Amino acid sequence: MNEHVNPVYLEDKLDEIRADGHLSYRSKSLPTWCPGCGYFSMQEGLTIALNRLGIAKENAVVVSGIGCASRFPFFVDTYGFHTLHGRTMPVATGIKIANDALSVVAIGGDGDAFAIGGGHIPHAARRNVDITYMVFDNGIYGLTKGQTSPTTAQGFKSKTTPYENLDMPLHPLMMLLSYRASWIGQAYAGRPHHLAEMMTQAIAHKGFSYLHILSPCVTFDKTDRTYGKLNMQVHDLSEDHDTSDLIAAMQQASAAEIPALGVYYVEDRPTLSEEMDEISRRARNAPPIAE
Amino acid sequence: MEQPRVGTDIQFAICGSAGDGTIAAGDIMKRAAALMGFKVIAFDIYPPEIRGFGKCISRIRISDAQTYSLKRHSDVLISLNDAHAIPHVGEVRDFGAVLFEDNSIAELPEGGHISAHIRAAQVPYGFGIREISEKATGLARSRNIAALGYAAGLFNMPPGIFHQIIAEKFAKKPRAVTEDNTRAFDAGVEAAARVFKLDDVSVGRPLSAASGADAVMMTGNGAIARGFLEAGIQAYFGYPITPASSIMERMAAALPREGGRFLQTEDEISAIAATLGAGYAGARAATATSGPGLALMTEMMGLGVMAEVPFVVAVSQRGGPSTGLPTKTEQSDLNLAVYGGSGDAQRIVLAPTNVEGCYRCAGMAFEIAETYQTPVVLLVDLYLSNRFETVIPPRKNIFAPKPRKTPKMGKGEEYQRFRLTESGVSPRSIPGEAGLTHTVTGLEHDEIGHPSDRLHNEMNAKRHHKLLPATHFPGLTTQKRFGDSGKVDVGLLGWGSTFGEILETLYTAQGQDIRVAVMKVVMLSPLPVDEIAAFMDDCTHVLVPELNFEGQFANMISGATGRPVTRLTQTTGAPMLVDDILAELHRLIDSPAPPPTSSHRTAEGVRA
Amino acid sequence: MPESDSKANTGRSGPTLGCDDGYITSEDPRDFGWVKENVPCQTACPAGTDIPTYIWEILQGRPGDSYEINREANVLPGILGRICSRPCEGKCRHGWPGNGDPVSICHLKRAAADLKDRGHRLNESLYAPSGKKVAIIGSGPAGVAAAHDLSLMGHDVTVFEREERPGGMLAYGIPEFRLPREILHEEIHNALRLGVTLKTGVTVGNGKGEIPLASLRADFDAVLLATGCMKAIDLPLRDDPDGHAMHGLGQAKYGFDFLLEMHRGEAKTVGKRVAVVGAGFTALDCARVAYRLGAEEVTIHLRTTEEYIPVTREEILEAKRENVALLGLRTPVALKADKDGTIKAVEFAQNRLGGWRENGRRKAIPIAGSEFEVGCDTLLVAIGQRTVHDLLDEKIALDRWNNAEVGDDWMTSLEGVFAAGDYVKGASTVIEAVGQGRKAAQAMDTWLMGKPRRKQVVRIERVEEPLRQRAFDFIERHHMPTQAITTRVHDLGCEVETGYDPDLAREEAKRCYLCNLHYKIDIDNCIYCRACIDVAPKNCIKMVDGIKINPDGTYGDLSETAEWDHVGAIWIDNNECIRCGACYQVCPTKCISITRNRLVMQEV
Amino acid sequence: MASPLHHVIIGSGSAGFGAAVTLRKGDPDCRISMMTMDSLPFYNRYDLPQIFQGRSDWRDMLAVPPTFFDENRITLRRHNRVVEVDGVARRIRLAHQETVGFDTLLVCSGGRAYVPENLTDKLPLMHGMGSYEAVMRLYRDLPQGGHAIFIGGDMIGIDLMLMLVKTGYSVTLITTPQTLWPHEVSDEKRGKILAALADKGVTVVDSARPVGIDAGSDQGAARVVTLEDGTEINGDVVVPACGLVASVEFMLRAGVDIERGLLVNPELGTSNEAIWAAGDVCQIWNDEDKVYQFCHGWKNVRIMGELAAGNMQGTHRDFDVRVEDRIDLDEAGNIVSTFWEH
Repeated sequence: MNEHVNPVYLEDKLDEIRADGHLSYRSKSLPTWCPGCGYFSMQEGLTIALNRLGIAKENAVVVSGIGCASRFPFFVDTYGFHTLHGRTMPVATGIKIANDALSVVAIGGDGDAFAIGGGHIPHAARRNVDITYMVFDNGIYGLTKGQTSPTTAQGFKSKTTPYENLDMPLHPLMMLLSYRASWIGQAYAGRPHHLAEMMTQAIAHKGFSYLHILSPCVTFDKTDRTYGKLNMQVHDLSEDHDTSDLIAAMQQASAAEIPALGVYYVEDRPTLSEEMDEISRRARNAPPIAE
Repeated sequence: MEQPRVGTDIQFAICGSAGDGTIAAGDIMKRAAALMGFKVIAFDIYPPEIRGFGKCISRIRISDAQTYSLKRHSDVLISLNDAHAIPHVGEVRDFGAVLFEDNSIAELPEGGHISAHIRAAQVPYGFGIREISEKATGLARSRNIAALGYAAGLFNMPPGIFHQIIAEKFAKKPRAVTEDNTRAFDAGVEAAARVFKLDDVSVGRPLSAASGADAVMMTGNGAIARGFLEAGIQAYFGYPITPASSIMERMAAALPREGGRFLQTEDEISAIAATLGAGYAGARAATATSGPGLALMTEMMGLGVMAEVPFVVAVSQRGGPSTGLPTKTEQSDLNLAVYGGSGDAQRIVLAPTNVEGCYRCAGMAFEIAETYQTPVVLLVDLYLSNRFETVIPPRKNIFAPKPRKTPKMGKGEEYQRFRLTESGVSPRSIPGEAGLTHTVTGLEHDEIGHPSDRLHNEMNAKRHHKLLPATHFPGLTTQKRFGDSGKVDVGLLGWGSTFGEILETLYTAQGQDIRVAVMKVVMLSPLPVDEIAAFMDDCTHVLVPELNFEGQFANMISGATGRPVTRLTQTTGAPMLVDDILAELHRLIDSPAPPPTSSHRTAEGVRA
Repeated sequence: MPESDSKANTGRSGPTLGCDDGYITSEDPRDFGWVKENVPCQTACPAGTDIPTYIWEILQGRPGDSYEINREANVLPGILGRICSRPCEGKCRHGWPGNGDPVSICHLKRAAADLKDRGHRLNESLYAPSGKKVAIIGSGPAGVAAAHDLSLMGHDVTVFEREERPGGMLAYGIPEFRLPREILHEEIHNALRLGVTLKTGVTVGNGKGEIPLASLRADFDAVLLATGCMKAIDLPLRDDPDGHAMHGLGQAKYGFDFLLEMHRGEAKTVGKRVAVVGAGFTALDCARVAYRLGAEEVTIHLRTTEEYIPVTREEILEAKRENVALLGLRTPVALKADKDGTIKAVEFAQNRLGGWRENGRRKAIPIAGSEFEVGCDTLLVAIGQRTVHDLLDEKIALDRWNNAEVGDDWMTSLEGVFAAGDYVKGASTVIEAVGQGRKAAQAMDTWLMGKPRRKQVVRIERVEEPLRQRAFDFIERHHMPTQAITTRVHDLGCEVETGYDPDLAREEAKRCYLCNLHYKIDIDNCIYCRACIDVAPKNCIKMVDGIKINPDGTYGDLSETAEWDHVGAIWIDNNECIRCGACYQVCPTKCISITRNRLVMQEV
Repeated sequence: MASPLHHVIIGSGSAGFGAAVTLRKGDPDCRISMMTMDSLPFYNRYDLPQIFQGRSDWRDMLAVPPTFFDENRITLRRHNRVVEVDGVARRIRLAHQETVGFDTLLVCSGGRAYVPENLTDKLPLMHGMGSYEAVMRLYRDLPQGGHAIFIGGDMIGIDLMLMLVKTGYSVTLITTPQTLWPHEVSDEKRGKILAALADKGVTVVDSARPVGIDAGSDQGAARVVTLEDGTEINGDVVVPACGLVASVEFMLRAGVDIERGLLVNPELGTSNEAIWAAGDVCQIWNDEDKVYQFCHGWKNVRIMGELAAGNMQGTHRDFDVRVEDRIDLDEAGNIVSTFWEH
């Protein structure tokens, strides 16, 4: 309570921020998201994460599909690729395989990822491509002005569900856990500090990392996934959760309506690039196959 | 200087930033005008960002006689955001009015205020839009409605009608929203009452006896949805895409009420697949999309042609290629709609030219599809999809489905789903009809439907020939000639939304004693070639204006008739301007003989 | 006296309302600077009145508490609420370009006094007796204010007054139609109630029957000279720099003496045409008195023009409504008398406006050869007053304006002899005098006790929610209701301004921006989403990359940027901020907080 | 200099318009911006009484066609209220928060009707005559053959009164010290002129000053004016005609000398060399009588505008303040005033 009372001295604060340097990862142009949109938090988080990891701007590529979230690349000063609706994964895979030195971050909204793009995710996860996929989940189609998405809650009313959405929403964490993505975590736009930390870990991970980020759509969802509600519901994973235990992770993921924030599962296994190297090695050691 | 027409013919332009409520204000204005009994044509332009900072502009032309397009010059400009409105000051005619905020709160750079750009001949009305809203409601949110009220007050439009529309518009929101906006509106009216009116803009009484109550304000998309519903559509599958989403939203709201089925699928591919499945099972089924979605759907279009399944796909074109210009209009998906897909996959393509046409074509589409057992594409564009017009629908439903005839079989006769008949149309049965079971496939097949390449040539001929009579389908206008009869200096061939401007061009040109005729072509596949050729015989020059770069329709025409045409193409994302068509018309008249080969000009070229 | 920083105070309803008990105090120059910058009215008030807080109390329907907060800075709220020169209103944020008219701060001060309960109890927290004795010469605003504070701090105070009634200029300078005498009596009495001995009709000086200063110095531990400026400044004329011409000239008088004698009870008359020379409140009072005494044509002659004279617009308008004319750009250069030595005309020189004087007024430069005459039957000259020192038996150091010279400790060149009010500053305003009285008292206490007992700090209180609505900003300034012209005429006793009723007071109070509310963004939790900017009513929330720091350590202007990679913070420009609270409501991460930052006195 | 000079003119009356035209003639490249609170392009105020002869469409009232401004590249900015002028930074600030820089500034904001202080609170009950809209309102609110009450009767008002009586309305004039403003005449001549007005059919009330105005009842007169002596006069409209006071509020922070109006030297320059003034807003130094004096009158105002513009561009011509100031009766008994010349 008293942190509200303690005076903040602007110039000290600004020095601190400038010294820290993450501002340089931002583009010059202001994001065009609705004022209040949770995605601003992701934007802030990613710049902080890249800065913390010391990844040079030119070595980072941000790939996205179609949707509000997918406008992201325009607002960071890294390499970016705004591809087609739902086709993010294959493009990102291609870039990574072409140059292992790049840090590839794929970004999409819940529609881009789990509706039209749903078919691509399992394969990117299965192959353990060394990329990071961040899904900004606001449970709504923002860019087409407010229709339901695969993660929209049951009972939600939208322009396309005027009599309430009766479909059961997807459970991205459970899906990704069952796809065996090798790093799986969840964060929330309303917790900027934690979000930045999770992004840092996800990008640092070797292999396919999936970060699910809960975000309100301040324009088209005034009732369900609002800051007010989420602030009440979000909670942290228990300290003693074992991130190597897939079943425990699934139990945690399915424990509450809004699953806890934190790292669910971490696994160390060869990436697609490493497998390809392995195939090359075997090929070199194998005797030539007769015509 | 453009003088206002006799009677009422006023065009309002409301311009603001996304989030200013520009479109909403325009919507209330157009609905009120329609309810007053005026003919209305309206068109909104808005940016893809939801509430980013892009430009929104809503143009509403209200008149007591039917008009066919927007005017180049607006009579009134209402600025809700100067940065966006300043470029549009020029479109206001002399002694027209410019309404703007004269009490802005943000620091403006020199020249950042619209008052620096208003010509002396235009009439400025500066007032505290934000202040009116805040005083009336405590919030700035109702600026748009306050400005609307001011305009209504200035041009004495009856507030009562606006109150009614506002109440309807916000009926689903909490009561306070309606009350606030009504207060803001009245405050605007009151503010206008205190000013001295100097412009010569005046809203008279509508001439048309038709009371506003019979007239329905519809967008092209709304008309398509209404046509579908009156035709008894039973199943709809869709995937959101600008500018077709509003058809889907209408279906989502209305179809379940009619006992039909609505589903938002995960993508266009599954949307059309489900539609095809339902069509195969005998339901009247449809989907709607735009160019990018249609591109995904072509594989299923092919299957629909191959398996001779009736269903309807409405396509609202936007700027392309690829993701292109999602919120700008264009007519560049003609080739895709007519030819898209693998193999020789001819289908029926209907392109209405105004909102009334959307309503009629959509209403008849299922019957046509069922008659010829083929997919039907309804090809419109953003300009037509989103533009509002007043339509007076017939009192009794003329599109209701006729009872289906089950094929009659003789003793021991084997049912052949794809029997080669004279008309090319085979007896079609649907699951559930006894004794008529069969299999359809995407593979080439024989008359029974078994995979076989033996009859590929015959089957191709059948699938093409069965469609030709459609150009004279009873009750459907597939083409129509307007203007001077007999020989003319210039004939214009038009399709889709652009035909509105072409018709306005005709009326302007007739005032300049040039011999002109125009023909609208509604059925683009199969093409009514004979009528088109006969029309071209009468024309010294044939001019084909359309909103794509290559002149896709012109190609089709000269391809089908083997005669030269002059192309007038433009891809600015905006409708073609009557003045541009007129300019090209005059250029042609001045040039002696028809050019030996077909020339190619862009509207820009004409302007340069 | 100012509230001391102890929980005891949070108990009483009052300035801490609207926030919980959580607060801190700061002595950082940037926090003092914030209050100085952001509460312009308080900064402009010589007595440092905590204006936003007392107006907030009126809005809360607690005129009594409001009166007390006033009294902490100024023991005479009911009086100042009527006749204050209102330096605060000139600085009020509501009056800044684009914001409309200033809040009627002064009228609200009066409202607090008028509307408090009949049985209102004063709130005085007394110090233990110090055993020290203090003599104060003069019972004008400075003397009274000092006497009150000193007695509060436990000293034994005696006030010596030459006239029969206390109050100085308040009682003998300001006419009753502006300041009813029962108000004057009540508040001076309240100020002196805490055991102050008041000796009226006693003159300090060297004459016979008068008490010499030396004996006071012997009998008291400290003496305060607060005798003000009790002598009119002579009218300098072309061939007569010392203005002898005035003396012995019939129907020509100094306004100061005219009013003094009138209030001593002498019957006064004026001729048909009255000319007043001067530009201050005294000049206007003379004119308006003359009007009431039946003059038919009253004219005030100004050196500059009415835009530049140090009186409130209301006073000028009321005077005009009473048919008083103001004529500008003229300096009297000679007086014309008829044979029997009565004034018959004044000769003026035409002026042109020159540059600015340091006090923010304009210079007037006479134009050679532009003289002209204006006829009159009575001449009243009110071009200012000066101090007189003949009461002193020991010389004290004087400054170049011939006023007593005092150090930072308010002590004159004589050990233990202090001075305050007009006697130090030269003719000034009542609120200035009150302010000085208090400061001098503070200094004297420190000197008497050998150490400062209290210091000023910034108290930063948590405020739970915005206390205002945007709608308040559209309320028009409420003008002071006044008596009809007809009822004023020929009645010197009839108070012109009739005061706000409770509803009017509360409506006017709503207009106050409550500038002491500090809106700030916790940058660590800000996600730069601009939701706040989206709802801002003015250009008050800015994307910044820096801020100017003034030499004194306080903050200057924000440096704004629209380049995303330079936006170090989104920050509320408290100088643009009108405290409407819109941003607070929409912030997704709730990183906007509100505090009430006030200057308070604290025990050392 | 690289970029063309920017001349900003505040006010679009005959002084401002005359200045703009002169400036354009003198420099084909310069930028010219006119800031006005008015909603019309330039028209001559002295034509306004003709509205009562049916010349009521504002387009007929214009002195030049609107295209004139486009052709001469004069940016006419209407509904613009200047709230502050910074003479040092050479910037003006408009009510809508826009800041506009200038190289030279010409203030022609003219004057607004003066209303005696004791009637200020009655403003809502009065009809102005200062702009086209104002006179149109008067035209609208005054019933055919109705009764107009003029307070003061300055020369602008008298012009209108004569038009009213000529076109069949009845007019009452209640005199004040400002009657015949801006002329200052002997009591004897004053009497003559008032008599002449009476001959023309104006009812002249020269007894007591007006102290009140009230809205009458629906049945009776629309306005009731009360005089000091208690007499009441009924009419349909009340028009204040007590001369003009210079509109200078927005100049108070500009750091230039102001008395009643902007103080200017004979070249019409103020105490800031970048700022000039012309027309009813300025007081010009009269070196003979050693006073700053106003020079009202349509002709003077126009000449001042042109002259100031010339001087802004470097000519050094003085405005001769010894302008003829005469009001008289011709043999036909008509009032002739130098104020009306144009």
